[in-house]
Order: sequence, then C-alpha cells, then structure tokens
Amino acid sequence: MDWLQLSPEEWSAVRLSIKVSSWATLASLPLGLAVALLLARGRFPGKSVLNGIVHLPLILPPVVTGYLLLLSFGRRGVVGGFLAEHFGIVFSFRWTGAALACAVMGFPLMVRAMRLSIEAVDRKLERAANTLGASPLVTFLVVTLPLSLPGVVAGAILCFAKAMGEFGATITFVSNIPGETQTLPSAIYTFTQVPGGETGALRLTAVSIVIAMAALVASEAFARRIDRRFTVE
Amino acid sequence: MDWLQLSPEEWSAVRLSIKVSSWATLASLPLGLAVALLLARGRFPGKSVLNGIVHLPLILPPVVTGYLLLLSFGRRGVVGGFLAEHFGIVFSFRWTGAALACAVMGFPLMVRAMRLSIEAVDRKLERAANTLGASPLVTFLVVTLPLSLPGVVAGAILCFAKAMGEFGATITFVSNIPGETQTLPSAIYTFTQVPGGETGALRLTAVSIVIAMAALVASEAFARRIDRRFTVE
Amino acid sequence: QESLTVFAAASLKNALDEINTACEASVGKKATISYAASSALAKQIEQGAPADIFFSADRDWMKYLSDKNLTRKDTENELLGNSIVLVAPADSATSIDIKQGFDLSAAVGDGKLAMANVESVPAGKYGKASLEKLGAWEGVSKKVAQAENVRAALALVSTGEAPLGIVYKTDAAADPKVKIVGTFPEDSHAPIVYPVALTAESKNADAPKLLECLKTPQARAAFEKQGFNILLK
Amino acid sequence: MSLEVSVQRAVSGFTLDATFASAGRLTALFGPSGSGKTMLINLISGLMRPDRGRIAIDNTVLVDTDARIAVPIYKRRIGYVFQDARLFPHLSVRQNLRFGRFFAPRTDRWADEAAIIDLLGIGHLLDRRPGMLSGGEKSRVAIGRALLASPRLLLMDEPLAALDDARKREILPFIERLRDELKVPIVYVSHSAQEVARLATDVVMMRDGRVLATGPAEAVLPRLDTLAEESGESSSLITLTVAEPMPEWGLTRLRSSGGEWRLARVQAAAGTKLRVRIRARDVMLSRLRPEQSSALNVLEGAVTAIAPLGEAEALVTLDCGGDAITARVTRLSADALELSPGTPVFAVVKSVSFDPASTAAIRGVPSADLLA
Amino acid sequence: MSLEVSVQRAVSGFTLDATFASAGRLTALFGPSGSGKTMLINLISGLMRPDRGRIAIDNTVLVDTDARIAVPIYKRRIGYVFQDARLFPHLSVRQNLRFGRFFAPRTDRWADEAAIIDLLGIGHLLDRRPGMLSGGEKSRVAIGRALLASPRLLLMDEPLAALDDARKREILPFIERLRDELKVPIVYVSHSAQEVARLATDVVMMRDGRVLATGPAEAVLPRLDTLAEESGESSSLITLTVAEPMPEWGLTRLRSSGGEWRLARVQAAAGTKLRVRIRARDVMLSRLRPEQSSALNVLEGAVTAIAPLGEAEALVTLDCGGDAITARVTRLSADALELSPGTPVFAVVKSVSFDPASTAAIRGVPSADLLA
Ligand SMILES: Nc1ncnc2c1ncn2[C@@H]1O[C@H](COP(=O)(O)OP(=O)(O)OP(=O)(O)O)[C@@H](O)[C@H]1O
Ligand SMILES: Nc1ncnc2c1ncn2[C@@H]1O[C@H](COP(=O)(O)OP(=O)(O)OP(=O)(O)O)[C@@H](O)[C@H]1O
Ligand code: MOO
Ligand SMILES: [Mg+2]
Ligand SMILES: [Mg+2]
Repeated sequence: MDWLQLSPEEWSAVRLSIKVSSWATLASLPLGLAVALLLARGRFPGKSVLNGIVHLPLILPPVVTGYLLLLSFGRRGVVGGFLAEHFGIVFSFRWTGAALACAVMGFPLMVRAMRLSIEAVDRKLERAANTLGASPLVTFLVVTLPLSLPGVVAGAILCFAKAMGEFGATITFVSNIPGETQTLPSAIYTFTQVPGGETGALRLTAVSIVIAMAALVASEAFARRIDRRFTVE
Repeated sequence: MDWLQLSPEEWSAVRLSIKVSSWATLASLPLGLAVALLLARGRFPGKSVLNGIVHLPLILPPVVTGYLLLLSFGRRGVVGGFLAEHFGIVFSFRWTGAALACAVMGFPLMVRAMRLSIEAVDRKLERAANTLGASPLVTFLVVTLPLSLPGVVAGAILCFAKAMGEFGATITFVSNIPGETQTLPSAIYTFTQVPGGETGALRLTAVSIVIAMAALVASEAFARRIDRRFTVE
Repeated sequence: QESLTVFAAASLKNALDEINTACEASVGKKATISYAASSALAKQIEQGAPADIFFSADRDWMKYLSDKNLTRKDTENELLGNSIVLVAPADSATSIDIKQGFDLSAAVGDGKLAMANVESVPAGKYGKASLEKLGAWEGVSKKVAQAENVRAALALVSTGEAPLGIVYKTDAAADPKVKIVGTFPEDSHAPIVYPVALTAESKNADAPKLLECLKTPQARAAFEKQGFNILLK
Repeated sequence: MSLEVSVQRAVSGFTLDATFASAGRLTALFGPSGSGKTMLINLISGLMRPDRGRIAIDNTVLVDTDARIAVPIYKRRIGYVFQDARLFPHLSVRQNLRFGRFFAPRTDRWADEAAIIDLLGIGHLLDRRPGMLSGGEKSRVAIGRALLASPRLLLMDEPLAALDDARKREILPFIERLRDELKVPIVYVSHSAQEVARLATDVVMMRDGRVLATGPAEAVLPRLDTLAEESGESSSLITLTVAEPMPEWGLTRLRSSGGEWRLARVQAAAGTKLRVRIRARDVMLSRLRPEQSSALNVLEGAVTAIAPLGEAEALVTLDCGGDAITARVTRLSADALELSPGTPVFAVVKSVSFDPASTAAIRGVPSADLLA
Repeated sequence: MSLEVSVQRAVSGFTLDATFASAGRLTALFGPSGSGKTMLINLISGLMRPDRGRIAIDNTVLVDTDARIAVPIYKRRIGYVFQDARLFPHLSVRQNLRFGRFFAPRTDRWADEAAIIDLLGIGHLLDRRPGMLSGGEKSRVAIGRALLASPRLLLMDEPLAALDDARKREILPFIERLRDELKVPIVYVSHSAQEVARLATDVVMMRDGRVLATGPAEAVLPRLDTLAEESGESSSLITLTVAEPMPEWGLTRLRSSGGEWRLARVQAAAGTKLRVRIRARDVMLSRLRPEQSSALNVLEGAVTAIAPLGEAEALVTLDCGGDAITARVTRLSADALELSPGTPVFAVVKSVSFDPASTAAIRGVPSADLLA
C-alpha cells in the first residue's frame, strides 16, 4: 500500500478540495434556495431567462465557463475589480476563486434538486400555514423548507460531488497553484499530463472517491432520518 | 452578423451535438428510471454502492471518466470488445461513443432528479393502486411514473443540457473527429486553444446556448402542462 | 516573504518538479508551480495572474503575451526542444519508413491516426505540418482522431484504440505500451521549442535566479532524462 | 361581529354566487354535497379569490374586487379547520398545535392550550406525528390547531364528520362555549341538521352555488325542515324559561307560553332562557288528555294548519298558547282524530325526546354546564 | 363467505390484538375514534402486516405469520374505500373509476359501470380531476372506484362520513343491494349506530385495539346499546311480517308476535320478514290504552325489568307477547305509573318513529325496493 502514501503537496490538495467543495456548497445554499423557490413558485416575466442563466454552466463547456469567470471575476474583471475594491473580496488565483468556480458549476444541479422538492410540497399545507398567521417568508422557513429538505440535501450533495470533480472551470479560472488553487481534480489532471503519472492519478482519484462517497453516505443517512419522520401506516 | 455565419464543419458539429445529446438522453432514460426507482424505493444490500457508482461520473474529473470509458468500452476494452463481437455495437471513434460518454456524464443528474420525484410520490396512492389489483410494475407505470413526470422531465433536460456541454470525457474517449465525434464543446475547446480563437468560440457558444435554451423552454412548458393537471383550489 | 510562482505547461511537470527541488538551495526558496495548458496559463497571465515565470509548450502562446508586453522580452529564452514521433501499440507489427510521400493512410488502414488537436495543440500542429510537408496529410486527414492533448492521443494508441499516433518523443519513450515506429524529420515542421520568460509584472528578486538555475547542468540533466533536447547550448 | 359576503366565483362547470350577511355568533353553512360550502369559506379565508365581490368583517374589508382590495391570507387571522385535516406532516402534534401561537399579537391570545388539549382528548398524542394518527384523532388535532392560533373568526368545514357520537357530544358543548364565552364568531359548515339546529345562531342554506335562504336560525330552520321534510327532520323551536329544579327526580321544571315542561339534565339557573328543538316526529297528538302515561309534557292547543307529507303522512301545526309546534302524523291518524284547523288537541312530547344535541342556550349561558 | 381474522400488531404506543370470525354478508366494525378500526382493515387489505396472526377468506389464507404466508396486496382483490378518498390526482374521475377494471379476471367482472355511476350521482364529474371535486364528491368517486374493480371483498372505512343526509339515504340502499344481490361481502367501518343497525349482518365492536364483542347483529346490537346508553341510542330489534297493504292510507299492516303494526313506506310483498329498530326514546308507556291518539302502534305487554339510567331516567324492558321492547322514561314517570316487574303496560310507538335508516330487510329482500 505504499503507493497510497500521499505527498505533503497531495495532502494539501486533499484538504483544499474538501475546503473548496464545502465552501462552494455552503455558500451557494442560500442563493440556490432563493432561486429554486423563485423558479418553483414564482410567476414573473423573465422567469425562463433566469432559468436559462442558472443552467448555463451545465450547457457551456467548463473551459468556457472558467474563461468567462476569469474575464468577469478576475483581478481585471468588472465584477472582480469591484468586489476587490469595495469589499476586499478577491477571487483571482485564490482558493476562494476555486470555490466560486465549483459553486457556479454545481449551481444548476443544486437548484434543480431543490426546485423539484419545493414543487412537490403540497401548497395546501402552505395555505394552511397562512391561515394560522404565518407570512409567506415564515411559511417558507417552517413549512416549505423542512418539507423539501430531501431536495435541499440532494442539491447540496450534488453540488459537493460536482465540486469534488470539477476541474475545467477551476483550472481555467484560478490556474493550478499548489496549496492555493490546486484541488484534487487539478492535481489528478497534472498527473495525467506526464509519463508515469498514472499511479499518482489513480491514488488521488481513489482519495477523491473515498471523500465523496463518505459525503454521499452521510447525506443518505440524513435523508433517511428525515424520511422516517414522515412514515405513514 | 457576419461572424455568426457557421462553416459547414461547424454546422456538422451542431447537428452532431444535437444528435449525440438527444440519444444520450433518450437511451439512458429507461436505465435512469430503473436505477432511480431502485434507489428511491428499494431496500437491498449494496444500495449505497449503487448510489456511489451512479454518482462517480460527477465526482471524477471528466478526463478520468473518459479514460475509464476508453479502457472498458474501447476496442480492446472488456465491455467494448464483447459488445463489438456479439452485437456489432462499436463505440470507439463513433458518435455512439460520444453519446455514451455524454450519457454517463449526465446519468447522475438524471437519476437524482427522477429519484427525488419518485420519493415525493405518496406511497398511499401506490398502495391504493395495489388494492385495485395493479401489480407493482403496473403501479409504477400508471401511478408512480406519471406522478413523478416533472422529475423525469427535469432529469432528461439536465442530462440533455449536460450532454450539450460535456467535453472532457467525450474527447478523451472518442477524440475529436469532425463529422463523427466533434461535438460543439469540442469545437469550442479547439477555438479556445489558439490565440485569437475567441470569436469562433463565442459564436459556437452562442449556438450551443440557443439550442439548450430551446430545449429548456420546451421542457418547462411541458412541465407546466403536467402541473396544470393537478391544480387545486 | 513573497512566493515565487511559475506557470508551466503541464508536460514539463516531471522535470520541473525535480529541478525545483534541486534549485531550492541556489534560489533560496522553492517555487510554486502551476501546471496547465499553455493557452490557459497565457490567458490567466493576461488577466493579472501572479506568475513570475511563464514556461510555454510552444512559441505561439509566448508570442501572445510578448506582443501584449506582458513578458520581459529580454528574458525570453527557447530553452528546450522536442521531436514528434510516430507510435504504435507495443504489440503492433507495423513498420513504416517516414519519408517524403510515404503512405501513412495505408498503414492506418481502417483505424484512426491519433494526434493532438491539429489546430490548437502544438503537438498536433507540428504533426500536421510534418505530414503536409511529407505529402501524407491529404491521404490521412480523414482518418485523424484529434485528442485534447498529446497525452490523450498517446492513450488512444497505448490502449490499442488507434493503430498509430503522433506524439512527442518525451511521452512515447516513457510508455512501455507503445513503441516508436519512426521519428519525423526535424525540418518537416517548425522547430519544437519550449520558451521561458519572466513576466512583466514579476517583481520577485528570486525569479531571475530560478530562471538562471534552469540553465545549470543539473537542470539540463533533469530535462534530458525526460527526453527533451536542450536547445540553449 | 358582523360578516358581510357577496361574491361570485366561477370554476370550470360550477359557479358560486352567494350573498349573505350575518351578525350571528355561529353562522351555519348548510347544503348538500357539492353546493359550494367549502368554496364559500375558501373565499372568506382568502384561499380563493372571488371573480367579483366583497367580503367584510366588522367593517374591515377583506376583499373588494372593485376597490382592488385583497388582504393576504396570513393577515386575516381567520382560523380554518379544513375538511381534510391538513396537518403539517413534519411537525409533531404539539408543534402543529402551537404553530399559530406566535403569529397572533400577544394581547389577542385568548386560547388556553391546556384546556383545549384536554377538551379534545389529544393529550396522549402530543409527541406523535400526524402520519401516526387515526382519522378522528387528526380532525381533533386540526380543530385544536386552528383554535390555538386565537383567530378572530373561525371557519370550520365539517369538523365533526370523522368523529364518533361520543366524541361529538363532548365537543359540541365546547364549540358552544367558544361561541358564547369567548365570542369567537364561527362559520360552520355541516351536513347535519342536528348540529346546525343545536349550534347555529344564523343559517345560510346553500344549493348549487346559490344561497337558498339566510337569516337567524329561528327563521331559517323551519324552512330547512320544509326542504328536509323527506328526511323526517321537521321540527319546531321553542323558547323555555327555567323555573325550578326537581332534585328528587333529577328533572327541571320549565315554562313556555304554552305550558309547563319537565326536562332531564338541565343545569341552568332559574330564569335562564333555553331554546329547544322539538322534532315533529317526536310529537304525538291526542284529542283527550293522556292519563297514566309516561309522557310528562302535554300542551293544550289547537290545530292551525295541516299539510300533507308524502302519501301516508301529514305535518300538523298547532298553536299552543303562543308556541308553534309541528307534529308529524299519519294521514290515517289525522283522519281518525278528525283534525282540521281549529280542532283542539293535546301535543304529547316525551321529556326524553328532547334531543340534547339540539338544545342550545340562549344569551351566552354556557351550554356545557347546561348539559350533563 | 367466511372471514377469519386473528392478528396482533403493535405500533409505537398502540397495540391491536383482534380475533373474530364472520360469515356475514356485511360485517360492521364499530368503535370510537382511535380504537383500531382502520388498522384492522389495513391488515385485511394487506396494507399493513401483522406482527403475528392469520387472516383467511373462505379458507384462502391471506396472511399467516407462522406459515410465512403473505399474499401481496394486488393479488387479494380486496376493494378498499379509504377513510380519505385517496384518488389518483393525475387521472380524471373516469380514469379513476376504471382503474381497477382491467385487473379483475374477465369472468369476475360483476360491476356495472353505468349503474354505479348513476347511483353515486357522479355522471357529471367524469371528466374532472379529483383536485376539482368537493369533499362529498370525492368520497362518492372513491366508492365507485373500489366497486368497479369488482372486488371479492369490499372494505369501507366510513364511506359516508362526508355525505349529507339526502345522499346517505340514496347510497345506503345501494350498499344493501351490494350485500344482498351481488353477494360481495363487505367489511364496513362506521361511527354511526344507525348505519350499523341498518346494514350489518354481523358486528365487531372495537375499543382500544381489542374486540369487545362480536357476532350476528341481532346478538351484538343490544349490547351495543348497553354501551351506548348514555347516548340515548338504546333500542330494540323486532321482526315483523308484512301482512297487507292499506293503500287508501299509504300504510302497510304488519304483524309481530306482540301484535299488529301500521307503518308507512313499506313496499315489501306480503309474507316478507322485516327487521326494525325501535329506539327506546321513541317508546312511550301508558297504563291505559291510549284513546283518540295519533299513535297507531300500541302493544300490550308487561314490565320485565327496570334499570336506572343516569339520575333522571330508567330503561324499562317489556315483554309484549314475545317481542322484547325497551322504553326510556323518566324515573318520575316510572314512579307515577307504579312500574315494577310484572306490571301490565301498553307500549306506544308512533308509526313515523320508525327510522327508515334502521329498517333492514331480512333474507335478501332488496331494501332499496322496500324503502321509498
Ligand atoms: N377547482 C375546481 N374546478 C372545478 N370545479 C370545482 C373546483 N373546485 C370545486 N369545484 C366544484 O364546485 C362545487 C362546489 O364545491 P365545494 O367543495 O365548495 O362543495 P361543498 O359544498 O363543500 O361539498 P361537500 O359537502 O361535498 O364538501 C362542486 O360541484 C365541485 O365539484
Ligand atoms: N403508525 C402509527 N404509529 C403509532 N400509532 C399509530 C399509528 N397508526 C395508528 N396509530 C394509533 O393507533 C390507534 C388506532 O388507529 P386507527 O387509525 O386504526 O383508529 P380508528 O379506529 O380507525 O379511528 P378513527 O375512527 O378515528 O379513524 C390510534 O390511537 C392511532 O393513534
Ligand atoms: O463539467 Mo466538467 O466536464 O466536470 O469540468
Ligand atoms: Mg366541502
Ligand atoms: Mg380510521
């Protein structure tokens, strides 16, 4: 099992990937929920445009997404410049940028899962909450959201898994800087680009699978617990 | 708008991408449904293994997935060799291989959407169908499936959109042969790799977006129609 | 203490990692090396990436930056050279003499000739130029399977997917599953060079030291071990 | 409280067009299945919007399509006990019950949690989820949930349909108490003439999306009987004043303008006015005063009208010293007794024929105390 | 048909432990809310599995935990009218109704679609989706859906709870016809003593997950009364034989061992035996034969027993020439009439006091024809 031994640089890629994926997932949760709710329950002009934009990262080749991120959120990009200047938030060539890229790539998956679950919530229950005095926002928080928790969990885990595998957009946007932006997939990619890199790639792939599987199993267990609460008959 | 003019080769990439994405979606629908049903309703040992395998293409960098496809479904791969010999189904360097790669990459998205929707179907209704004499299979076909149609549609559209953007696994598995395996993302990627290729990339990206958006809008309209059938109050 | 960052083509990884360690003493620190496609790296530098040294896999991307005054022209240096070779699976019986007017198409037969993308990836461009010069392109162009990069092209041959392929000598030599059938004459294509330069924005005092270190015998040995030709005598 | 409703709403194949006003404490919506009762209270609650119309409570306009007013559901503070229980499946019974508590302004929270839980008999269910409840348990929790939100108006859509008789008898007095003590105005949908007779101060009769009759219960219920003739549910409403108890027999003596009554299980103080419903089928007629009979309540009167009912029966209306009492007898008997307007007769009513479920206190006397 | 059930099933906080056998055509499950009625029919239908036990119909074993037998739900062909309607929301009413049709073997399809739709009054709803139905409409469609699957056994969980009285009166005779003509055995859950008395051939009384009493209706219903005393629903069951019509009065003369009766709205042929339920509260007692009274049915008898009932009343049982009749009177009256075992008295029963809903035909005479 000698080949399973990770170098310090590889360890840092592992840690970074977990950090990036977790942040990508957590940070996009609120926005994802809001957008999912809008798409599920809203009726407004431009709904299909919003829906389209959400799906864009799925449709575009990741390299293109990465390049667009580089152009807009890079140091010299419109948004990136603004954020850096006014809020001190810098994405370019930071792990935060990797998280942003992963979040963007995972966003359509997250939103779709949440949206499906929200759509499946019986509106009659929401109305019932309204008659009890709960405003639309409260109703969302205490009725719709808990009832669509399976979808929220599914959305989060999809986003996390995607983030663990995302590479095209990340490497294009924030490059492949060890310790800062070199996530597991980037490290794997680098291995595949040189002779003799296969074992290294295999090793990291195994690590990546183990982590994602652990997250998956945990999420499934969680979903089962939620589910058990509704058991009927 | 001169730059919008597509070359014949680009047109063939457009046609091919639509064909590949459609096939990837349609061909994986039955298996996707079966797996989603298993995961949603089944209780069997190895369920989390199956779940893990389904998610693998999401977790692995696409290049790795492509390489694994090459090893297994390639001319000399175990599965590929078997299929070629016994059924005359060849994937290598064919559009069918591109479709396979896209299907594999889209599979986790498809399954998750379907699974969520199946899980949201009230089991009491399935039981009611049973009391009326419907066997589990019939019940699935006439109760569960129609009720989870929003998720099936969402799964299909996610798979289609992903297929329109998939590139890493496809190019690694079946490379980039104009007219046979050069899908839109491959063509776009090629443009991004040469200095000054941006306009070309932009043009094809626009085409890709238009197609995927059309599919999205159609699917949304369809989902709305389904939804209207259940309107209450 | 400011970090020292190198943006290098992915194919240089093995050699550069070794040299980076060896040069730590003379430079005073270890550089952080980001490996990716030359195209991505160049565009990132254009967008203000914190790179001190750019080590490209071809002239075009160096020129791209150089034309925009993003490199220190005085430090530009075509350090390494490489050759392209025709490879076949190790168990193949093919033997071909690469010469003017040779019939590559017949040798490829029903299969495909695996190459890196002939428009965008350097190895592919060199290969195509060579074949054109030798008068073989016309016959074989329809049979070319273009991969995303050289490594992917090599994989197509080493898995037996393609009977023949054109890759760098550096890659072919390290892969036991392929054998080199022949080397393309150096004068049949533009010189294969790996230029390196300091970036215009680099203010790191250690960067020039590392650039110098690349020219030491120790470094040369490392490059040669990977099969590169040392151009800078 | 005054409730004014005037709404039109069309859904495919059905049009609701209802206008009524009620200042009553409990307004019963009564009508056959599919007559639009649920739709009407959906409109009041805000779950549905009228195509045209106006709904106001105490001069607060909830909806007015002309003025483009539509108060959002959650601001109406109208409790709703749904026809299906509609409990929140992810919350425990306790959480379901407490759901509305926090949304009512603190000063308006009149609902007493412990008392309501106790009355509804759901104390042992508090930690369950709705999926683990029986049909009747669900509907009791649904009633509790609506009440605990301390609503200003309570809509109840057949709240007792899933309950057994014993439970109903327990909960009816409680609804009366809500109506009389807590002054929560109630709009109550029911199929049961008994429930309506017992509870309603006002009645809205619906059929095919239209209001057939509306007004105070005393005025409408007899018309309800006419409509419900075939069901054997014709009845009269009589107002009695409590005179004195007869403790040795467990009875109470009461007086109406027509005479003296002796009833069991009345626990109201002397002077209290009670309304009782006497079903026409429970009244026997006799030309002679019955002797040595178990019937304690015999009123002397004269026939005012005779209306044939079906092929075998007739409804005979009497005036007994001011009380109008209707009896349902066979035509054979009417003939044998030679009844015609003016004929003097005795109305014989068994004391136990007074249906406790249709005895209601008048003027806020808590009926719960009234009935053992 | 014979149904044998012996099951135990525990869910958190509730244990069902029920054993009964019934060869009756309609077995009523009767008991208060939460007593385990729904759970019991869930076990019969297969929706729930017993922890231990055995269920067999006509010697076909459906479940036997010892023998590890459990026939899958869909092979049982047991129709189930759920307490909530549980219609398929994505199918039209017509599609819901026809759902089960194709799964029954062709030769076993006894259900007549047109007749059932007509009887249930849902012809105008066929193209709607369930979401667009009222509560009562839903429950009618649910009954139709279960019937049209031509089941071998029909489970009905409070099928009429959401229906108004008029509808109920229409559907009850239809259920009787199912029971008597089509020979579909029925297990019927109900809260309503009236419904049970009218429909049941056999009764299973449940309380707290246990069977309190079980057997033929004639044997169990009086015990049911004992339990239901407080509800004022004590009653007697009398068997009458149709003698001759009295067409001029729309009445029919009938005979019981105790004497002669005159009832309205009986349309059975001479010689037919009918069972009628007489509520104790509808019986008046008199020491003298009433003269010039509207009561047509007067039976001579003697007191057999007097049981006090609450503080004010008593249940007096008479023997009227073989018919046992129970009367509910005040203690005051019992005292005034000097009643004690052996005292001769007249039982006075108004003919219209016969509740059509509790009159049942005996021996397969279709009750639908019996009652207008
Ligand atoms: N969304 C809808 N679309 C079309 N028709 C509808 C819709 N909702 C209700 N209806 C019809 O409107 C009528 C009134 O329905 P409503 O639910 O108000 O009846 P209800 O009086 O409450 O009856 P029940 O006592 O059976 O509950 C019914 O005929 C019903 O079929
Ligand atoms: N899944 C469950 N977990 C725990 N308790 C349950 C569950 N399902 C039912 N119960 C309890 O079992 C008892 C019997 O329920 P059941 O539904 O059979 O009652 P029921 O007799 O049909 O009553 P109702 O007339 O109110 O419908 C109830 O006390 C109920 O709370
Ligand atoms: O969408 Mo990708 O092909 O995982 O980078
Ligand atoms: Mg209703
Ligand atoms: Mg029940």
